[in-house]
Amino acid sequence: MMVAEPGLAVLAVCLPLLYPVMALRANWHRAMCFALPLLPLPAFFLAVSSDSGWQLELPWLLNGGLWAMDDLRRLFLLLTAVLWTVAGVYAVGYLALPHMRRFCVCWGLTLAGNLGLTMAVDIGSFYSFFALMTFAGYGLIVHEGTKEAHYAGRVYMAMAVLGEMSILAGLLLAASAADSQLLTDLPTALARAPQRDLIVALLIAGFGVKAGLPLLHFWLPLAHPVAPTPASAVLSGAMIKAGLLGWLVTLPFGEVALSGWGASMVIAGAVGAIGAAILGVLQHRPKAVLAYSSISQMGLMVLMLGAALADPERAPVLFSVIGLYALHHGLAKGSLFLSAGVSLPAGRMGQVVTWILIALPGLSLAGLPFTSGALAKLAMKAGLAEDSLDFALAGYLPPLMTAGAIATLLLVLRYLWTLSAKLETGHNPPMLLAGWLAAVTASLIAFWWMPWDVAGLVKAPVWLPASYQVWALVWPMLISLALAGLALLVNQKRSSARS
Amino acid sequence: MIRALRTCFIALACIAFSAVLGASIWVIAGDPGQGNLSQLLSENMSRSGVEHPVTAVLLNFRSYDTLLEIGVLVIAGIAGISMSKTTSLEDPELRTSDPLLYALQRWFIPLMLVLAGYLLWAGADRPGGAFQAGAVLAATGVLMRLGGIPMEFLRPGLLLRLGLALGFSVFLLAAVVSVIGGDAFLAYPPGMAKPLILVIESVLTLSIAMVLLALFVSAPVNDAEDPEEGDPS
Amino acid sequence: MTLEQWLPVFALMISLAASLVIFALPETGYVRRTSVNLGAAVLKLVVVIVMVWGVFHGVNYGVSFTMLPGVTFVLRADALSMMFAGLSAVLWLLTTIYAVGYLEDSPNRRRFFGFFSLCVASTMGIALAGNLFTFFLFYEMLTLSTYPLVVHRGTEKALRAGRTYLIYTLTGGAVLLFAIAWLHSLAGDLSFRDGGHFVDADPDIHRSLILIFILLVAGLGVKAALFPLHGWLPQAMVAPAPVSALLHAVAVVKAGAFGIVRVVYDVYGVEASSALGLLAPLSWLAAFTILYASTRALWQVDLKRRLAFSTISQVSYIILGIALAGPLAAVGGLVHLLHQGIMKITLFFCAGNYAETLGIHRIDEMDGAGQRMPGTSVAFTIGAFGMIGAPPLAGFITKWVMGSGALAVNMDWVILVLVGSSLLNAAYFLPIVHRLWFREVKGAWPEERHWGRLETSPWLFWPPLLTAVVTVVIGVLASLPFSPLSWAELIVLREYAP
Amino acid sequence: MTPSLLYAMAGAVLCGIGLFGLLRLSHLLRKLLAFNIMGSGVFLIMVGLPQHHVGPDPVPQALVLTGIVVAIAATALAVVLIRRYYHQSGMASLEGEADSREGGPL
Amino acid sequence: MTLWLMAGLLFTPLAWAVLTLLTDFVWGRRVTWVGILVQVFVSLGLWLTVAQNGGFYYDLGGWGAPLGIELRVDGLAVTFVLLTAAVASACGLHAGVYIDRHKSWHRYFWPLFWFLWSGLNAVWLGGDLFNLYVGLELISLSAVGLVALGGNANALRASIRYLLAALLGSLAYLLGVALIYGQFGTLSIAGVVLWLDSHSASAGPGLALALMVTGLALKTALFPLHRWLPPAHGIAKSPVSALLSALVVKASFYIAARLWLAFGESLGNQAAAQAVGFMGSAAVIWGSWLACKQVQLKQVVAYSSVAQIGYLFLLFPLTYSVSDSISLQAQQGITLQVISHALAKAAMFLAAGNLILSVGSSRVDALAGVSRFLPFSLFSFGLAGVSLMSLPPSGGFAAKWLLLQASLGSGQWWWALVLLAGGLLSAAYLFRIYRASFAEIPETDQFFHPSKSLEVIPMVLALMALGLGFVSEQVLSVMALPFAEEGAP
Repeated sequence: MMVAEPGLAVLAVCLPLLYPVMALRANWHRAMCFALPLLPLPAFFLAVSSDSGWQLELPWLLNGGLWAMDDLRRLFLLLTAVLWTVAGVYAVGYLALPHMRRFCVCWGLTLAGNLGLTMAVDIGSFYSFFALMTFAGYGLIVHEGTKEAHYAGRVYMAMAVLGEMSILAGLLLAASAADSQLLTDLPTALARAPQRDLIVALLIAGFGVKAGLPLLHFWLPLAHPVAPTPASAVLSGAMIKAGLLGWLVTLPFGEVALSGWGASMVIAGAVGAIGAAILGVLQHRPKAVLAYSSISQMGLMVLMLGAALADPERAPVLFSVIGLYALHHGLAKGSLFLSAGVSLPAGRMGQVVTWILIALPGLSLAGLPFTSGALAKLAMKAGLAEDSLDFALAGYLPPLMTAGAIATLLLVLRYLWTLSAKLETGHNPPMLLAGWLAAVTASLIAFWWMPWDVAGLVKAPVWLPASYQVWALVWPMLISLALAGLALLVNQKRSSARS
Repeated sequence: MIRALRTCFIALACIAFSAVLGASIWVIAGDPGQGNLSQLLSENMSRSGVEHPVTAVLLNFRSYDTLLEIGVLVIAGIAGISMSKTTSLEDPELRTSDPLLYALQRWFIPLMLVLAGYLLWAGADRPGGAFQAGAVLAATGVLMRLGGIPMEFLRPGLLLRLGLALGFSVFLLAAVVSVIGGDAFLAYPPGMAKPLILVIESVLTLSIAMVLLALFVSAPVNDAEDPEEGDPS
Repeated sequence: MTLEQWLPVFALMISLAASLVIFALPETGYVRRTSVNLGAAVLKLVVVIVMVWGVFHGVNYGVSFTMLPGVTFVLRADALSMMFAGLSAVLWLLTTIYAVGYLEDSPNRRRFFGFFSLCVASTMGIALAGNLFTFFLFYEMLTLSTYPLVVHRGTEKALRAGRTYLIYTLTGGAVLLFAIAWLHSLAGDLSFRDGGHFVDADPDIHRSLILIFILLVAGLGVKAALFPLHGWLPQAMVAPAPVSALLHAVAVVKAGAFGIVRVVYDVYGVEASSALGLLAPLSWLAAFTILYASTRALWQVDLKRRLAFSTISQVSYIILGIALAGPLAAVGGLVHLLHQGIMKITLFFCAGNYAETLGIHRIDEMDGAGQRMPGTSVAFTIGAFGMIGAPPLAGFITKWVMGSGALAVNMDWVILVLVGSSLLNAAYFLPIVHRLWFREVKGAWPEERHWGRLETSPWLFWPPLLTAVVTVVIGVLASLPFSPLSWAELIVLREYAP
Repeated sequence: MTPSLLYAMAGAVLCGIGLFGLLRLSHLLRKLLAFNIMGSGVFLIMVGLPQHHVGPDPVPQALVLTGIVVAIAATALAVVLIRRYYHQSGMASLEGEADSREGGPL
Repeated sequence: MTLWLMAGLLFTPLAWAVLTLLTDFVWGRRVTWVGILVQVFVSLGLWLTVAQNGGFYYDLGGWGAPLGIELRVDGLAVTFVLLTAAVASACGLHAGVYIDRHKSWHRYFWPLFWFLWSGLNAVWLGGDLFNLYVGLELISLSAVGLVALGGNANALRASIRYLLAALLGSLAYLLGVALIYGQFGTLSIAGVVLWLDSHSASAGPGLALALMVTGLALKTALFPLHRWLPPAHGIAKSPVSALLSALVVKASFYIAARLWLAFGESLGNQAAAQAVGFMGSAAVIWGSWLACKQVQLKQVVAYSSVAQIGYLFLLFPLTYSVSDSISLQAQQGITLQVISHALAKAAMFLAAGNLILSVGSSRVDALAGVSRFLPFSLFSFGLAGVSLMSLPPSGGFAAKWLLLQASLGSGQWWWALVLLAGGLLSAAYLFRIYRASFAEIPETDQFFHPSKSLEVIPMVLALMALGLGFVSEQVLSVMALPFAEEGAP
């Protein structure tokens, strides 16, 4: 199947890229809407079927194009493809008529950018797809056209352009240091580059805007509530991961021990995880809560990234853990976001099932045993085990992880609480329901058959955690449940006092 | 006040001018350059066909100057005539009915005509020639004009213009004749210089008189004119 | 006269003859005039392509005859001249098509198209000039033939703009003439030579060489709209759209930049000019112009004035690239000569379309234009993103190559300038794109005309789309053999290894 | 100090006087007379100087004769012009009109 | 062959003057056409013969130099004869159609026209000082006659002022001639040059040269002495003002240039040369400044003449005590300037006449809408303007280039600044006119359209002025020809 991959790759990128041509005919807008879920399918087959390792040489593209696939990129490609397919199905049911064609055009271009950057190895095409995704994403955010949407869009665009420019500067400096146009050469060259710290700072800041580092995250809580539900699902699930991928492919892991940068990234991750949780709990709109939950989860991943930066030997192991965690978070967060748009069925029994299906991805996020969350948490715990890491803040990692777990569950409970206030009973359009259910099944069931590997961190069979691990997963949940109950009591007292 | 200032300023400038002129004349007088033209002239006098050196220079050696000079005169005449625009010459207030002037005229006019003829003839070897004769002739014309004697030929018509052009064209023809013979412009054929100069002199006298008289007569009377370009009047 | 000598003269004569024929045709001869126009444009394009192919294979075209004692009139086609000639030939064809549609039923079209082809003839002359004297000859002809186009409308504003335009360009021309005459009396008749003439100039004329360089750059800087001399460009925007498209975005402005490139490369030579310490101040001036013009563009309300200020800043990219004295930066500068031309002409075409079809001149009237004219707005968006330097469009290629070129000669501050200017570009282009697509129409369009199926007349609709597609193609396929990038590399290769 | 040199010096003085009259006087006829005085001054110098050097020399005399004829022609034309100008505009000098504010004789 | 040509050149204009004197205007025009043909043919023939075998001396009346009058026929003189043939024939043809044939006094136009032409030829070829004086008088009087031809008060006033200025100039020149004759005893320029080479000159002839140059400057209307030109050239009929501005003014400058090139080295001094140069520069600035302020179209063009004449007098400083190559460059520059200015100025005056005829008023701001309805005559005015502004590729530019080279080469860089400033200032007042004509005020075409032949003549002249830029190499090559036979002293 070697020949097919490059062709499939070009098809995967070109299909969504040429999709906007359909917008030329006014009366094709219904067809455009139904085509949405089909766009990511070639990418999905590419991710699932091909064994990573193929390369596609495009000498005429920009400064000499090169597309390739390795295990890490395959994970991200898989995540992107699955999430966009599911969101596409959901969007078919969700979309209303006004500006339909404009939304579809922006959806197609963003998808093309997202898919392209997972495969691009040369700087030119990587940066092109990244910019395409950023600028087209703007169209998804301001789709509703309300004043708040335009404000969010303006903030998003301002920060995105700043991020783009710092990436451009970073890549320029790195490319001239490496004297080559390929991303693979960058890490080795960066290790020895004279302006290494400047380049690393620029790249971290540039991709940080997309990944929601603290102090660079302002656009996230503004953009998610205003964006249409499928858009915010995709935004939070796949597009934020692009920033993460950007770090992974450019920063010098495994070449030199950047202890300073590693420490700062760990601190940033911690601040992100806990700070976002505190802010998230105070939010009233369910999607805002989820936005903060995404920032806090990204905080955890930044934590792992910092560790990988500080300790070169552990980098390859941590890469696979980060990839696994990103996959798990993407799918869970996607289904949570899609559930925000669901309305409760009439029957009592239906409502209970719906609530369970809404809650499960949230709990999986918090690390409920037998779910992908548990596996991800265990892999992270094993990856960041204290004895295996030798850098300054290694000691603080386990307590940070537990605090992160508690924060996650608190945010999930807050989300459920705000959602219960907002959800009303009604008929769900069939495609919307199908999309949501597909997302939930992907997160809970299909996850186990996806091609990730935990490199021996968690003993087989991976879906059955050992007894001592169960307790390690459950006690942080119990603490957060207690805290939630306490908050519930205080709230009832205050409401009874007031009424 | 300014006028007085300007006056003495101009006066000073003119005095300085003439002083400098005098000084330079004094300096030039001091060291004579040797260019002895007169001696060269006397050698060639024999071939000039005229005894009197001035007439020789005028009508032979530098005859081109004289030709152009007659041209200048004709131009002045033409420009004068173009001004006149009068049809009737008989301007009443110019004519006098004074019997004494009328009687005096009867004596003077023939005398002046004879004098003009003598001057013309004397030019060959004594000071005289076409210009002096023409001037005297013109004077007689003016006298006759003031005396009221009608002179038809002065009306700005073909006759007047013929008169003006006569002298000049004869001189021009004489100049061209030699070219046909292969010699330079204005070179008289050998031996023919004397008669040719005589013919030219006499015809010139007539023309000069005609020009001066026309200039005197054509002083404007009425004010017909054409508008300046562009203004709609 | 062999073919090598005959072709450049023919290329020049085509548009000259076209202008004379157009002047001869009566005002009402529309069809004949349009056919003459288009025929001449196509013929010129063919000739230019043949010459490009010839120059690529090493044929050197050239003709010269002595006009004045001691001065020769030289036409020579080398790689650099073919780039500029190619650009002007291609864009002339498109702009003629556009202009025919734009001036549908306005008066004075004979005068317009006559002087229009005269302008292109002088641009072609500037491209093919073989020495400074011939260059100056066509440089001044360009000034003369653009004045009637700037004052074409005949309104009071147009006449005042024309006056300012003249004051700037004629003074610049006088300064340039003085410099050329002084250089000529100093070093005789200098024909353009790869690597320049003053590599080993003896030290005692250094001072006057520096002075002459400053005067040359000042004279050329007027047309290249360098910082203190840029005042005329925004005012010249009162001209009709095809004029501001081809002339003020491409031909006239590029003539100045092209002149500076010729002076630095083919008269002084890069080593000599950097040895004389001339290039550093030039690069600072260019950088300052880039940032200054972009900031000025921020608060321009009129669309074409904002595009004008953007032109001023973009042209200084070329000069910055040249002044960095590195081969890679030079490639960046030269390739921007083409990229900026194509992108800017797209924007001006779209501005013209909006003005002609919907009667929009100010930016705040552009809300919701995307709905009404999607084709033009897509072209505008591509052009805008190209200007910002968003990959994979042409603008990014320039910024990327120039950035790495600047780093190669370790001039790191250039990255700051590039990033800063991209930010400013984004700041004044993205709001327009936002208004186009994501805002609702405020009331009906002021001066709406219905054209049936297409959003505007076909003459006006296709040129911007075509140039937008070209922007994308020369961006994405930048490494093809005949693409602008590889042609710029060819020029710099021949320049640095004469 | 031969008498001819005296003529030449007198000619120089006449030139000065004529120039003064031409520049200063405003009436046109007076200007014309001043012009004639200056002309005769020039003719005096033209004859006087060569005579001082080599005695009576016919060439300058012929030149003077031609000069006189030219002077007559010019004067006659000027008189006709002045008379016609006087007849039409009623003014006998050039200063009367608006553009005379630039002043000066010419 | 040359004898026939020389005789033809001298004879035809005088003969035609007399012939046209006898006819009325209409017949005069037909006779003039024949005359123009002959004269152009003769001038061209003469130019070609000199181009082939160099210049020569031509003794009039068969007598040698000091006694008789000799004509110096060299490259420069013949070029100017050809120029006169071109411009005068154009003005003659234009006048034939332009001047109203019904007025009886217009019949005298042709004789004056031919006398002017013969005077010009006499001056170009003159080698004898007194002969030049008579030629000058011929030109002045016929020019005054032509200016006064209209006969209204303003025309008379201008012609009187012109006559007085011309006479004063001639008298000053005659005074100079008298002093030179007193000093050297010969009247031919070649003779005086021969004498000066062998002996050192005293102060006296220095004043003579100064007087002659001042007189000629007055007749050429150099800056401080220019006030008579604008009224005369402004009020006269367009073909007449074209002749005056293009040729008459150049004749006196030509004599001054000849004298300066012959005697300048020995009699003149640096201070005088620089003074004349500064007066020229002042003329350029002052003339252009006033031209910008004029309301009447023809006054603008007249003051532009005052300015352009300023350039010519840059010859004096640029040829005084400079190396031969630079002096030759300066002479070539000035020759081109004279030729291109003559052609361009004649074209501009004729075109201005046409514009005034069709617009109906001679004011500049009445030209609104001309560019739309009268494109052809405005275009010829524009092309002439290009040459006046000395923008490439016109002849004016070639002249300015040579003058720039000469001034920079001889180290007198300040003249270069004057040249550049002059170019800009001329652009200022010319574009003021174009600006007026581009205004789009009158929608309808209420202009009078004169006959086509009127508009073709200025266009031809303007194109010749433009084309001069390309052929200046060949034109100048005639000038530098060796002088065939040395004239007698």
